[in-house]
Amino acid sequence: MTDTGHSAMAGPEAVARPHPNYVMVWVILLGLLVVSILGPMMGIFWVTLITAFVVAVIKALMVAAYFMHLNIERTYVKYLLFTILLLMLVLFAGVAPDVMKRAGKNWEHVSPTSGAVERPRH
Amino acid sequence: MAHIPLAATRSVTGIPAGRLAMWWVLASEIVIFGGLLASYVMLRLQHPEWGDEAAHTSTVAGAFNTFVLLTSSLFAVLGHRAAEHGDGPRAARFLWMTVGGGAVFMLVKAFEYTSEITHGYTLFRSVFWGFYFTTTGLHGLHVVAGMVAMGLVAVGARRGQRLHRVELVGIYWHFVDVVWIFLFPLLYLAK
Amino acid sequence: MIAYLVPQASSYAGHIDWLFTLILVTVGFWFLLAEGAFFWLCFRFRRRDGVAGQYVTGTRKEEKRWISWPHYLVIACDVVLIVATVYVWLEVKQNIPPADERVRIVAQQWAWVFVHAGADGKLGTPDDIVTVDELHVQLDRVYQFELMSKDVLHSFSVPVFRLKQDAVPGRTISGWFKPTQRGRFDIQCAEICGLGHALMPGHVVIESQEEHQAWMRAQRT
Amino acid sequence: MDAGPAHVSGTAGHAPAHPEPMSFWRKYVFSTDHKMIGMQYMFTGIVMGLLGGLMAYAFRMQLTFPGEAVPGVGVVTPNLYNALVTNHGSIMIFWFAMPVLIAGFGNFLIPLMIGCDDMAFPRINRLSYQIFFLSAVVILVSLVVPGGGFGGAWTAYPPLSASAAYNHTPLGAPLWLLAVALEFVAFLLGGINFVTTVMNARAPGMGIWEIPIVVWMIIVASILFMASVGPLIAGAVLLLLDQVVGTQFFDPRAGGDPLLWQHLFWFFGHPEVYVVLLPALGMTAEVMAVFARKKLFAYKIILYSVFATGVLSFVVWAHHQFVAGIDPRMAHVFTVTTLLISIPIAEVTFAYIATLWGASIEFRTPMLWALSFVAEFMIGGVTGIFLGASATDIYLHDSYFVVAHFHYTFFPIAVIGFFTGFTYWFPKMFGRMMNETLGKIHFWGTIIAVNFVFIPMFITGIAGDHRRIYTYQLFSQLATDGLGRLRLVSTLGLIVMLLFQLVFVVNLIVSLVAGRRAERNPWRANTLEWVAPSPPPHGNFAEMPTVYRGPYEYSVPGRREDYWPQNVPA
Repeated sequence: MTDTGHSAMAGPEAVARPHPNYVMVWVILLGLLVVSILGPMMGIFWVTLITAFVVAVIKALMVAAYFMHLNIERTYVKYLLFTILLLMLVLFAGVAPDVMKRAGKNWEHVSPTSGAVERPRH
Repeated sequence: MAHIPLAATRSVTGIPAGRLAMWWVLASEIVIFGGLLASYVMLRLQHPEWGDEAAHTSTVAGAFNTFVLLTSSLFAVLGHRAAEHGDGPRAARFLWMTVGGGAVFMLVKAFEYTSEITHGYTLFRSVFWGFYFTTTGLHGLHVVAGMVAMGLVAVGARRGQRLHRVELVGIYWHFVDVVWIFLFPLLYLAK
Repeated sequence: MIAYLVPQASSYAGHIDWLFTLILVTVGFWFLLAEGAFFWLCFRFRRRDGVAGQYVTGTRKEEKRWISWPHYLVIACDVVLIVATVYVWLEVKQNIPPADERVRIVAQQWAWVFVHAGADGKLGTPDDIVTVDELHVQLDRVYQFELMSKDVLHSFSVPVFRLKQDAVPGRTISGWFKPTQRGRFDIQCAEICGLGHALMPGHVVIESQEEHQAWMRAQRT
Repeated sequence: MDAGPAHVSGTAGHAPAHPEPMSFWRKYVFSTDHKMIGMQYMFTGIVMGLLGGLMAYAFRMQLTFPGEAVPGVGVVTPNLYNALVTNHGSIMIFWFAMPVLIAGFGNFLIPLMIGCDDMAFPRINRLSYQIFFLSAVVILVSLVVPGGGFGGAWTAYPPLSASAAYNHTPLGAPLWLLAVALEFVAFLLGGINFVTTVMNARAPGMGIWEIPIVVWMIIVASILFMASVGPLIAGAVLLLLDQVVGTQFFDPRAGGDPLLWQHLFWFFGHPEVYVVLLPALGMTAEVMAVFARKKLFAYKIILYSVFATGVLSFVVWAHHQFVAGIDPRMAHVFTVTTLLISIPIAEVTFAYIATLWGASIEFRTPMLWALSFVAEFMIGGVTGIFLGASATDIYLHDSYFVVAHFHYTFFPIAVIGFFTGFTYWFPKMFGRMMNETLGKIHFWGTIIAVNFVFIPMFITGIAGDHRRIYTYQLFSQLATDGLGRLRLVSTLGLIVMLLFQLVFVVNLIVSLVAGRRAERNPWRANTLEWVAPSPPPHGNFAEMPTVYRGPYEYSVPGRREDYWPQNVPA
């Protein structure tokens, strides 16, 4: 984006937007980080899942909202990014039946050591 | 220097061209990392035994790096605030602090890599380590690229030039941060 | 339709050909209609002196009908085709009927290895008959195959059966066929597999019960 | 670069905007001007396209006369055959269709049609072309390195593509993949630039429903590209590591998965079809409206259909993998979505046909190309139904039926689309008119020949000819005289078609040197690019235009002129 050379181009709403308390946001993020480290230490599957991944989503949303200022950005930017994320979900849903499992309808993985594949007799 | 085409100065959407383009850059980055991470997650679910491999990643280093990136993001956004108030030198200082955060991150990453590789956990050991090095490596490249961009912007910002770029490079940096926020649990916490 | 060019030698070949004909008729109708309208309009509204173009926006309701009515008709056709397709796909690929015979097909660069179950009907027993590039099957028996690959992707394609299935290394993929016509037909590899992609022709030999028994006896000695 | 604010440059008439001399390098090679970058893309694309055509000549000759030396090429070995087929596909899509249709016309047209002086980021635009040029060099180098060019088909399915032990092209395969990846980066940069420019830099008065449809379609195509290419870029990184370093992401023996690549590839690969289709569809609409002297029928319906097509194109990808070993239950999902996508595309076609109602059609060369696009594309469209229906795809998959089908889509898209746009905007690009007689000879020769190339392929495909097989001699059912004759017809058609391209080259040179000077608006068209001088100077417009109406106000009742340019106040 090196070509936009001057600040006069910044739109009318670029001047003096309200700034949240960034340090506070940062402290909360660090708190969540601690939670996400301590949670998996309990070794319970569901706790790990929630503390590691749900917390990650919350952290990401906070960074996006307050640091990237998506909370005050034009709405369609949010929609754009959301649609793109949704697309990744579509990718996952379409691919998972074939890649996420070792067996499915009318197919299964062959263990490379099972010797199921035979040498041809010439 | 380059003249500014009229095209770059118009703003029909109300978002300046630079920031609008940055959002599109992020959109295309999301699909790159999204595709990579989706692939990893699917194969990880196919191979529960990868949990044993993941046990050899260093949670401490990962957590420390998360802390470093979150803090550098804070500096980036403080730099943005300074730039919006027209305080170029202050913005530049914050940017340099962000660059410093990136440098610490890469340093820790380098130690991690060294320790892992010397213990035999190389790219070839298993597909898990392949993904580990590829995702963190690709992320690391983004960190380095962000550091370079930020340094260039900081040089200009110190002289009060092109202050709007402070925000753009900041948005990019926060994105790199967000990617790490997901990499951390995927590679380090899920064991 | 396809049967004019390639014989039908499996129980479901006719169904795939029927679906092909159904689609051909459906899209053929649309194709002729659209091309006919298109060329007629091109001719009818060629430039003539003193005749200006008309101002038609295509936004009024009676104008939009020219799009919306065909649109609903297309949806109706799609529904018919989807139902027919699902029905045939279920039969050919998804639901495997109880097997009379089993055969394992192993593809490699650049040959087909066929493991016939032999007299006991089980794979992995000493009476298995292994052949290269030639698959022997018996008429009117339901064969269930296990398809594998040793190296890269291949595709087991038997045009007379209307059967095609990729062989993926690391996977066993199951499918079925029931031969219905005696003869010796081509097996092709339909997924590029390297230099010898054209050099891995196989044959399926479909035999009557007596012929098949005789062949099996000959293999055992 | 050029000093001075661009938007005040240019005077009325043909005077160049910048009287100060520019060096050859600045003007033609390292230009940041969108028009020059568009030309660079276009001419690089034309050269690559001709190369791709000649590759087709080599492998068609081998297929028709197996084992015999091809005149001008020599004996086509299996290795060379695979490399030619692979690179023909890759080059025609990535280095001909995309650069010409999206980058070439996109760069040239977007700023002109939205009434602006340049792209929002001219230097990123230049970088985009430079990366693209590098990628073209890499793909050409990959053909001549030791071991030969990559021969694993443009889909590059692993494990064949992942290991030199399987594909025997230790250098060709990684270079091919590197070239593709570079090309993606170039188009990502270009796409971001296009979208930002059109969103932000439209002329005053140009709301979203006053944007010419070709610009809309290029933007939708760019967005489709940006949103779909990411997973494949990620996949390309993984595959490149597999090839070069020796990781095992797609190696089933170590826990990788070959099917993963297929999904990543087609998640991009199918939207890619629409990425190249839409610009061609848009150019066809522009040309049809102008030469039919008609308002485009139901502009908004066309656009909504295009959006629907774009959205649906993301959920149809696995119809390329029906027999690839995917879960058979998923095939139903993808059959449904695939057949659904026929609805919006059919609607667009109906709207195009309806545009001709009540028209006053002038059969100039661009219009002939545009009409032939509609006529030929319909063949490609309807034959797609056979392949989108999972059950018939079992039989037709990877047969010449598929080849014929997608050539009936890609030929109209890439070749006819290119000629439509090129003959139509030639006066604007070079300030001269093209020769009409040569243009028509070229048109009829190409269009008649191309049907002889591909219609026989439908029949050989139904008869069982599989793709990418360099000789059918070993297949008793396929090595028949009848099929051999059909293959011969295809090959002869191809040679005739290639020879007729010489007419185009002659026409191009003659018209560039001695064509009649073009006035600003030789076709009496409405869109803004015809307001600028021919050719437009740097900065495009003497006075930045303001838009007062939509782009297709032709034959408006009560007006003396049968056109009403967008920038003329009521």
